[in-house]
Parts: sequence; C-alpha cells; structure tokens
Amino acid sequence: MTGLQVVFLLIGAVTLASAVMVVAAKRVMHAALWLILALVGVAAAYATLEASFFAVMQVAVYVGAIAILIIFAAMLTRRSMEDDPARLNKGWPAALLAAGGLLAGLVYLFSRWTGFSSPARALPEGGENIAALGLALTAPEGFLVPFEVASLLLVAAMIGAIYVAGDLRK
Amino acid sequence: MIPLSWYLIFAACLFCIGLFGVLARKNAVTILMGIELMLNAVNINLLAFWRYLWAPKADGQVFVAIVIVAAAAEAAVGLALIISAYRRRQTVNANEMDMLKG
Amino acid sequence: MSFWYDPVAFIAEWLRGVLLGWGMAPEGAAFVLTALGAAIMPLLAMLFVIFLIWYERKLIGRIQNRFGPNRVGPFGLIQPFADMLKIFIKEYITPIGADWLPYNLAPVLSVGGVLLIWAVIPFSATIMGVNLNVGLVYIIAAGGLGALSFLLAGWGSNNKYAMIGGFRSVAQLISYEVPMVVSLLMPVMLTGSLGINDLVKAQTIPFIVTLPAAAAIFFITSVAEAGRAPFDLVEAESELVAGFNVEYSGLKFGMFFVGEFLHAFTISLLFSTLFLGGWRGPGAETYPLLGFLYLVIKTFLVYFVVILFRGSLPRFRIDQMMDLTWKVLTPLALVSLVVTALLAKPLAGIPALQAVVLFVVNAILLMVFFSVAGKRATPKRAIVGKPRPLATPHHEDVSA
Amino acid sequence: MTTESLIWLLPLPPLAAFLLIVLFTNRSKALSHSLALAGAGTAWLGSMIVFFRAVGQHDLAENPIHISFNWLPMVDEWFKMGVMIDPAGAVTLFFVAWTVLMIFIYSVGYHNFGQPKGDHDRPGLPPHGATVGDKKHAHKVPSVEPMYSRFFALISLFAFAMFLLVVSDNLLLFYIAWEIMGFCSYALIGFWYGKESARNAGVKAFLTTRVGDVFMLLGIVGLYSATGSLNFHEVLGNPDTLAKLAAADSGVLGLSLAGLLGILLFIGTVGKSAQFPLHVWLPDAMEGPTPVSAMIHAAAMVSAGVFLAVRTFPLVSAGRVGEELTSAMMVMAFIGAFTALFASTIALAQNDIKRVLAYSTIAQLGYMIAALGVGAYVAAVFHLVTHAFFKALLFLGSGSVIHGMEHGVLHTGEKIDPQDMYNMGGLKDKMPVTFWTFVAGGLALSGFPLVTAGFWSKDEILTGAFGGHHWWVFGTLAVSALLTAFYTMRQITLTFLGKPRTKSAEHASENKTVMVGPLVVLAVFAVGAGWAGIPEKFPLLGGLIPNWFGEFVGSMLHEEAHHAESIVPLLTSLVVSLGGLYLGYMVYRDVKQGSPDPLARMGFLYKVFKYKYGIDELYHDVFIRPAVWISEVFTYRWIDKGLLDGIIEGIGKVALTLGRLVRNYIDIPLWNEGMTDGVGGGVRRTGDALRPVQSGRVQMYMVLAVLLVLVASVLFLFFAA
Repeated sequence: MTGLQVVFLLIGAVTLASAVMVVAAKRVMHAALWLILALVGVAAAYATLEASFFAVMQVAVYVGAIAILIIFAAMLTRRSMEDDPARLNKGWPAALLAAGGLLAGLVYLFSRWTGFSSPARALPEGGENIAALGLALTAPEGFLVPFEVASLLLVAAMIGAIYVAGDLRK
Repeated sequence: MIPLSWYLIFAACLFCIGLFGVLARKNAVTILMGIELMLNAVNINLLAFWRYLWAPKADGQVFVAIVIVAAAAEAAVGLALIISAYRRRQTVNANEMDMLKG
Repeated sequence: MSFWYDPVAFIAEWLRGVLLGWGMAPEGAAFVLTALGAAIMPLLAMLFVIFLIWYERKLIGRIQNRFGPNRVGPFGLIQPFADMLKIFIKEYITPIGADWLPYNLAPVLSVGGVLLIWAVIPFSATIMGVNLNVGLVYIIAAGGLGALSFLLAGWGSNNKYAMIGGFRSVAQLISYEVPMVVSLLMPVMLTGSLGINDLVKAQTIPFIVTLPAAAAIFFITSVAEAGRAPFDLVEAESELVAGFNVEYSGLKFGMFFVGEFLHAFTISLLFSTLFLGGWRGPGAETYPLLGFLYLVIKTFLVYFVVILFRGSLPRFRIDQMMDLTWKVLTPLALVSLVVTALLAKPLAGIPALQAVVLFVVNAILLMVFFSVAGKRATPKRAIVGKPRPLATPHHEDVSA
Repeated sequence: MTTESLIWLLPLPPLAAFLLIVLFTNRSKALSHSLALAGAGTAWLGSMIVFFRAVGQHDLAENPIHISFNWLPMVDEWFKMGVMIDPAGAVTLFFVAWTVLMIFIYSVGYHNFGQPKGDHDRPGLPPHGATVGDKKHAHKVPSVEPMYSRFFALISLFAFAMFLLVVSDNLLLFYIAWEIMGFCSYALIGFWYGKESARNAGVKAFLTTRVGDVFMLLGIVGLYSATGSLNFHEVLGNPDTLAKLAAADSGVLGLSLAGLLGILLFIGTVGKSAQFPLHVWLPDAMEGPTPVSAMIHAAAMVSAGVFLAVRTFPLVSAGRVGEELTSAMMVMAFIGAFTALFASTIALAQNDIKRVLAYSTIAQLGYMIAALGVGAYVAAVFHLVTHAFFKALLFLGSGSVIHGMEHGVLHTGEKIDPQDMYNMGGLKDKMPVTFWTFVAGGLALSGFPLVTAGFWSKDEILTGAFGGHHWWVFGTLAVSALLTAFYTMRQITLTFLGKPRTKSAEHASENKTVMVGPLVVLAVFAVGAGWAGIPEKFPLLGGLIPNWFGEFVGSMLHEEAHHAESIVPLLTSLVVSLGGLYLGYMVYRDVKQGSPDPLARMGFLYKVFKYKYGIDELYHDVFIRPAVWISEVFTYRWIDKGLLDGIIEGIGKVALTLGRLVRNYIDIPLWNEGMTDGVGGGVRRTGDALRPVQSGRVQMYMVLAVLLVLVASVLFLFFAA
C-alpha cells in the first residue's frame, strides 16, 4: 500500500463519514457544516486525481457559493422545523432499503466488470492542461454550444431564482 | 497508484448516502444537500474516468464543468423555491408540501 | 551556493542532508521539509501581524493627531505583546443557547482562511509555498472561506445583532467578489496563466500601469472583502454593537482581531504581487533575498494606503455600499474586461504600444465611470419632514 | 474579421431585429422599422463585403469559402452544420441583399409611416384612411398601418431565413431556412387576416408549398441514406459520388438514383417556385401587402426554389453524356417550358396589376427551370439574378401605382378597385418617377434588346435551348417570350399611357422619396445587371465587356459548356421582344373607360385564359370538395351522426329500458335498502386504502421509483442476460 493510497483511504473515510453526518445530523445547520467538510473531502479526492483545477473550483463554487447559499436558506427557514424533533420522515426504512439496494446493485455490477485494471493515463508535464480545457470549452469543434447553453442555463436560473424568491408581486 | 475501482466504490457510497438523504430527510434544505452529495459523486466518477481512460484530452473534464454549472443553477433555483414556499406556508417540511394549490 | 545568495534553499538543502544522514527515505525527507515550511509560514504571518498592529495604531494615532502606543518599550513597540498577554488570560465566555460547533469553528476559520492564501504567494523568485498552476482560483476559493467564518460566528452566537452582522458581511463579501473576480481576469488574460508566479514574471511593466482600472477595482473590492473601513459595516458599533463578534471574548475574539489585520495585510500583499510586480526589481532574479525585500517594501506601501483609507474615510451606509459594487464596480469591471480583451489581442506583438493603449483606455474608463456612474449610483433621498433643531444647551431654566 | 465568420454572422442581424421587435419595441413604430432597417442594412453591408471578397478569390468553385462545426453525433462521425459561399451563392447573396434592403426601405413608405392613425382601422385589416382638418375642410389621407411593427418583425424573420438559406452549406440547414420562410410567407400573405381572402390565400400558399416540401424531404432523406452527407460541396461537388449515384438504379420508373433524388428535390422547387401544377398559390399570394409580394416574387421565396434547383443541378444532370438530356432534365425542361407558356397566356387576360406580374413571375421561373432542364446552367443563374432585380422593381412599382391610386380613391371617395388596370390610365404625368422606373423594369422583363438586363439573360437561355437542339423547348420559350412582351406592354399602356379612365386616376399622385428611391436603385440594376454577362460571341458588343458572370458562375460546372454559334436565337429574341411590345402598344393604345378587353374577341380562348384554365376550380373539385365531403358528409353525418351516434343512442335506449326495469323491480326493493351502504362503504374504504399512494409527497414517489428501478434491473440482469 503506497502513501497515496493511505491518503486516499483517509480522505474517503472522512468524506463518507461527514456525508453520513449530513443525512443524520439533527440540526440543519450542523448538516450544512458537515456538508462543507464532505465537499472539501471531495475536492481532496479530485486532488488525488491530479485535477487541481477542479479541486480548487470545487472549493470555490461549492464551499464558497453553494454551501453559503444553503446555510443562508437554513438560517432563513430555521423557525419551521424547531418544534418537530424527528429529522427523518416516516418512510425512512423504505428509503434506506432503496439506497442500500442501489449500493448493493452497484457493487455487484462493479464486481462483474473488469475494466478497472486499466492504468491511469499519462498527464503532460506540469499536471493537467488547463489551456486545453479552456480550448475544449470554447472551440467550435469542441463544446462551444454546450458551454454556451450552460451559461444560458445559469442566467435563466439566476433570473428565475430572483423572480421566485423575490416576491415581485408586492 | 490508486485503483480505479476505489474511486468508483467511493462515489457509489457517496451517491447512495446522498440518495438516502434525499429520500428520507424531512427538511427541504437537507434534501437539497443530499442532491449536492449525489452530484458530487457523479463528478468523482466523471473525473476518475477522465483520469484513467481519457487523459490528457479535456473532453471528460468538460462534463464536470457542466455538472458544476448545473449544480449551481439547481441550488439557486431550489433554494429560491424553498424560501418562496416557506414564505407562503411557513414550512420547509417536504411532507407538508403536498398541495397542488400554492 | 552561499547562504546569502538564497537562504531558504540553503537551509532546506542543509536540512535535507541532515535528514538523509539519519537514514530517512527521500520522500520522507521531502514530507518533513514541506511540513516544516507549512508550519513556519503561518508563524511568519503571525509575527508580521504583531508588528502590523503596532504600525497601524501608530499611523492612526498620527492621523488623529495623537501619539499612539508609546509607553511599553521603545516607541511602544512592545505594546502588542502586552495586549496579547492580556487577551490570553481573559475568560472564555460561551453564551447560553450558542451553537457550540459553529461558535468555536468561526474564529479558527477567520484566521485559517486568510493563512491559506499565503501558501501560493511567491515571496521571491524561489521562495514560495506551492507553485500551483491554478493559484489565482485558489486565492478566490480561499476567500470564500472567510465569508463562512462570519456567517458561522453570527449564527453560533445566538444573538440577533451578531446574526445581522453575519448576514451583512456575507452579502457584502459575495457582492464584492463579483467585480473582484472579473478584475482579476484582466491580468490573467494578458499573462495567459493562472499561476501566481507566472503573473509576477509577466509584469515587465507592472499591471497597475497597464490596467489601472483593474487595479483600482481590485483594491477597492479587496478592502471590502477584508471588511476594513470604510467597508466595516459588519462591525458598525453604532448600529450593531460590534457585529458578528459581539459575543466573543478572550482569545477567540483575539483571533477575529488577528484575522482582520492579517487579512488587510494579505490583500496588500496580493495587490503588490498582482499589480505592482511582486518580488520584481533590480537584481531580484539573481538574489532572491532582494526580491523578498522588494515585496515587503511594496506591501508596506500598499498597507499604508489601506490605513490611510481607514483613517480618512467615513463608513458607507449599506445601500451606498451595495450601489457601489453593483452599479459602479461591476459594470466598470465588465466593460474594461471587454475593452481590454478587444485591445490586448491585436497589439500583443508590440508590448510598449499595448501598455500605452491599455493604460489610456483603462484610465479613461475609470474616470468616466467614477465621475458619471458614481454620482448617479445612489439615488438622492427625499427629505421627509422638516429637520429637527439640534439639541442646544438651554442654560436659563435648568432647575425647571 | 475572417470571411468565414462574417458569413456566419450574415443572417443574424435580421433575426436579432425580429426578436428585438417582437420582445421589446413592438409598441414603437419608429423603433421597429429602425431596427428592421438596421438589421437589413447590416446584413447588406456584410453581404457586400462577402461578395467582393468571394469575387476576388480565383478558385472559388473548387474551394468555396466554407466553415462548419460538429452538430449532431452520428454513430461514428458527426453531422456537420456550416456555411458556404461558392459562385452561385455569391451572386445570389448579392441580389438578395440588394432587393431585401430596397424592399425594407420601401415598406416604410408603403405602410404610411408618419401618417395619422386611421379613423376606424383595426389590426388585421388594411388601413382605411384618416380624416384630417376641421369639419369644413375635412379630407381623407392615407393612414398608417395598424400592425406596423408586426410587419417589420415578420419581414425581418423572412430576410433572416433567406440569408440563412443562401449561406447554408448543407441541405438540412437549407431545409430549415426553407421552412422558416414557408411560415413567414404564410404569416405575411395572411397579414391582413381580417380579410377572408387573405386568410385563405395564406393557408393555400402554406398547404400547396407543403406538398412540394414533403417530396423534398423525401429527397433529402434519400440523399442522406445514399451518400451519408448532405453537404453541397461534398456530395454535389464530387464527381465520384455523382457518378456512383448516376450508375445506381433506383427501381422507380427506370430512373437512376441520382435522377430520382433530383426529381424529388425538384418537386420542392415546383412547390416553392410555383411551377405547374403547384402554381396556384402564387397569384393568390397577392393578398398580402405589396412589399411582401416583392419579397416573395423577387428576393426570397421563389428565388429560393430556383436556387435549390441550381444547387441540385449536378444531381439532376448526373450521368449526362454530351448534349443528351437525362430523364430528370427532361422533366425539368418540360415543366419549365410548359409553365412558361401556360402562365404567359393567363397573364394576357388579367386585369389586376399585381396579378399580371404574378403570372409573369411564374412564367419567368418556368424560364429558369427550363434553362436548367436543357443544361444552360449559367443562363439560369443569370436570369435568376436579373429577374430578381426587375421583378422586385416591377412589384414595388405596381405597389407605388396602387398607393398613388389609393391616394386618389381616398381623395375622390369613389368605390373602385385601385388595383384594376382598367381604372387607371394616363398615370405617366402624375407619377413620372414610378413611370420611368416601371418602364425600365417592364422592358427588362420583355427583353428589350441591348440595354436591359432581361435581354441578355433571356437571350442566353434561348441560345442554350437552341444550341442543345431542343427545338420544342426553344419554340415554347420563344412563344412565351412574345407573349411576355405583349402583356408587359399591355400593362404599361393600360396603366400609364392614354387618358385617365377614372377620377381617382386623375387625382393619383407621386409617392414620397422613401418609396420611389428604392425604385430608382432597382431600375439601375434592372438595366445594368445584364452587362456583367454579355457573351463573348455576341455580334459587335461581344468581347467589349468581358463576360465576367459566365466565367464566375460557369466555373461551378465540371465540363465546359460549348455554345453553338448561330444567329437564329438572337434574331428570335429580337423579333419576339420588339414584336410583342409593338403589338401590345397597338392593341391597347386607346382603350376607353368601360370598353371590353380587345382580346375578348378571341372568345373561348380568352375566357380560358381569364379563368386560368380552371385549374383552381379543378383542384377545388378534385381535392377540396372530396375532402370537405368526406369530412362533412361521410365522417360527420354518416359515420359520426348516423352510425356511431345511432349505436350509442340505441344502447342508451336499451339501457334506459333495462334500467327502468331494474330500478323498479330489483334496485329499489333489493339494493337500496340492503346493499347500497355496503357498496358505498366498500368504495370509500378502497379509496381510503389507495389514497396514500397519491399523497403528494415527492420523497415517497422517489422511493417507489428507485425501488421499481432496482426491481426492474434485477429482473433484467437475471432473466434477460
């Protein structure tokens, strides 16, 4: 077992543990904090994949924006759940069965697949090539159209969120 | 080197935990957190496949970028909906949002 | 290799030799060295802060026509240590109903979030923590953690003023992040790299000359990000008692305090790295220690300006603060980004001409935006009712 | 900017204008037309830049300016979308840009911009005029179009579609633009939707062209499945592919695969370019505003049809040996020549000024199709260009005449049709600019020798037909050219010459500069465009000006077209054009008010012409009446009302009787007292038991969905694999 493998196991354990805490934590605020830890763990997992750009992006977007948004929402709506001690709904055994069944199914499928053995591909000198990623996103031969559609989606989501949450009818 | 299967199992576990959160938690905000976990699991898979089967071509990374964009959009709209629902119904309990009428 | 040529590399080599001599594996030695570096860097930063507190108090004192600390030690230099000791021995109070985890996490994050930035800053041609190829994105990501600490402090204190302070601070941080990121895109565009050291190396002409608009936006927004006056609405004493940190005491409060000073110093460091040429200067390539000296001098100059800001400008109202970012800085950043992008490419072959053209265009944009948009950004408030007379002392019938 | 990206951007300004007008500026007339004009102007500017850059490139035919990007992933490759400019596209772009811009400018005046609002104008009807002045001196003036912005929005979309069509590099994009244009024509022909005739005309145009489009789509699909690409340059510019297609047997009527696909695509042209037998929509399309007519008949729609035929010409002519025509070319030549003659005869007997032009358009399109049919490729493109200019000119001119007449009608208050040529006469002095430009266009249409563009292009078509020894085509075209000259002169004479036949005509007045200005510009082109293509072998003039057009467009063909040297076609075109003009003038020079058409002496034949061979009635009887009969009588009355309703009512009656029996003898005594509550309660309990399924709780639905997916995949894995 190499050092990197140990590091990965640590990261995975921490991430999965905090993910469990996200769904198990009693208070929403704590769930959000655990979520942040889980997201940082995922960023670390990206780092072990030598995708440093996405590792940093993960922190910037998820921790810097999405998690803060979630915390905001949790704060704004905190009164609602205070008098209800149960955090899971009545159907949670069925949900556990569904999630567990899915995991079992996935693991079973993995056990029959032999494509794991392929070694990681070589990266150019100096890690991933961000310039290539940028070109792929903006070149007409690449993914220009999906990229533009994604940006359009963001704008639409932004306007929609403002409209929905802004209560413009007043 | 870490085997590819570790990443896949890791992502599968994360996905299923997120799925459980989505299916079982009462609070709509926590449900959204579960969705974020699931999306992250997907991203891990995408990046792992990119790293092991596709690098150094950037095609696989593009999908990750787009998933992140979709996640940001989803969080913005979802939280806006939750806040809007909270403002009208004074609740964020997903079980209580079962009326078609607003 | 002599010590004075490159002391850090010299010591590192010597240490590596010692460790290998003890029979340690090369990877292990590298790990120990990295850990050592990671431990020394925050220490260095903290030491700087101790000096900074003195520097700032002295300067503010001068601005306010008094002496500042002058009792403990020569020129009051030991004063910060005295304060430090005092704050160490104070009681830690945790309010009733406080949320334990966020309440205690917040001060740590407020310092840690800033220290993270130091990891990627090149202090000279060879002295730097990590040469990350996405360093700039990393800096932005680390800045996002600062917002988290304010939010957690506000939430965890179980105090409505702290909560309002937290909300305000996050609103401010997120709003100012937009023009800041856009303004940082301009140097990146000219350099073609996200690595901080590449950005420094590209500054044959410092970016403050070629991109004055970006520099101005970055400076203003980073002061706002640090929550310094005139953007210190978070801790507006008159409205919010002291904002998000009202319930903190002892060392926890001290960490917020240190975090703020450190943040202010870090933005000066960033500004001088990104726009003033960082460690560049005559002879800095051959003598890295000289580059470090240049950087420190530049940083202190910028920090001087930050303090001047704090000492001379009154605090913004919250609507003015929001108007400034959304109606002035963001449009200016977007416009100058587009203009710079359009102009930089065709002139890329002739650096001198490019610099001149970019400077002129950027300067014009800057002036136009601040003179036109700046005046119209905040709508004039209608005066409702007559102004009440000022309270004047009535000497005549005090007894009645 | 590189030429490639410029081509990309060409269609976008009109589209942007459309979107902006629809979304934002539809309240403001001035903003709307400014946007539309800006869009058209920008596209025009870009087109000119592209055109001149394209002209400057020597091997344009072999290496067209071309850019494409991956659009749809196919199994193992990409379907590519892109733009391309080759010689044919370049000249088409040239005339499209000019005519579109002119039509846009003209529309501002045509829709009375700046005039007051009408007294009782409503959206959906043409403006009726407004009363101005005080009570004593009230008089009527033209009023502004109520749906002004809508018009500019739609016509911008139309222009977008046309530009897109011209620059597209593959048949699919071409087809998309083609269909957008189909929609625009529908919306613009039915622009005054308050009028029933306009509504019907819009629907007719849409449905009739749709017939052709279906076959065209078949052709596109066939071509894709045969070659795996729809790119013009890759498929139609590739001799190997063409040879393969020409050698393959399609199994239909003994045609080669190339011939079958060519004919299928050609049927699209037949629909869009209004060739016999799908020509019926075009005359009715005159119900739209005149700029629309000009747009449809000159700049866009019908040109698009011919442009398709030009694009697919390599397919049609694939496998051709020497002067021998392929079967597909025979079909084209026959339909074109027949349509030319057929439409010319109908045009002889029409009195509506725009309707004459409509039939003349059909005839001229027939000319182009016939020219392609006999292989005179360059001549066909040349005529397409010149025709676009002079026909746009004629339509706008006729619109100007109508506009002037409407002015007179409003002034005098007469209740007459301002479009009927028998109500005009003597407009020469009232509307001098319109008159001279109209004459220029008319002479170009009839092929007045040497000075007009129409002469050169028409002459080249005749030469092509004659040179290939296709005598019947040559003869038919010559006769139709004679008729063309005749009815053109009839039109000019009836409209402009002689004495005014009504009061309104006396009070007609010339229009504003914004309307006549475009006429002048187009007149310059109608006269001058021909000089770009004077053949080298023409007596005297030939070689003075180099035959630039022939070389530029001719480079598209793989083998050199060889001209037979003969004086006969030249003489023929001289004789028919001058003779027709002379005859027309002599017959119509003094037609009095109320007197019948001098041609009416031809009796039955005139009636046949006048009623357009009864094609509309024939279609009405053969297609529409049976369809109406089937829907109204057969389906509705017999099946629905008679059979189905009968069965249902019968069941109902039986059920009623049964029910009464049951109610009286079983229900009331037995169930009502005994079981009702039990059943009701049972239903209620069942409902209660099932209701939790419809809880409205999203999470439960999702749990069920995930579990079902799991079960399904387990089943699939264990039993299917």
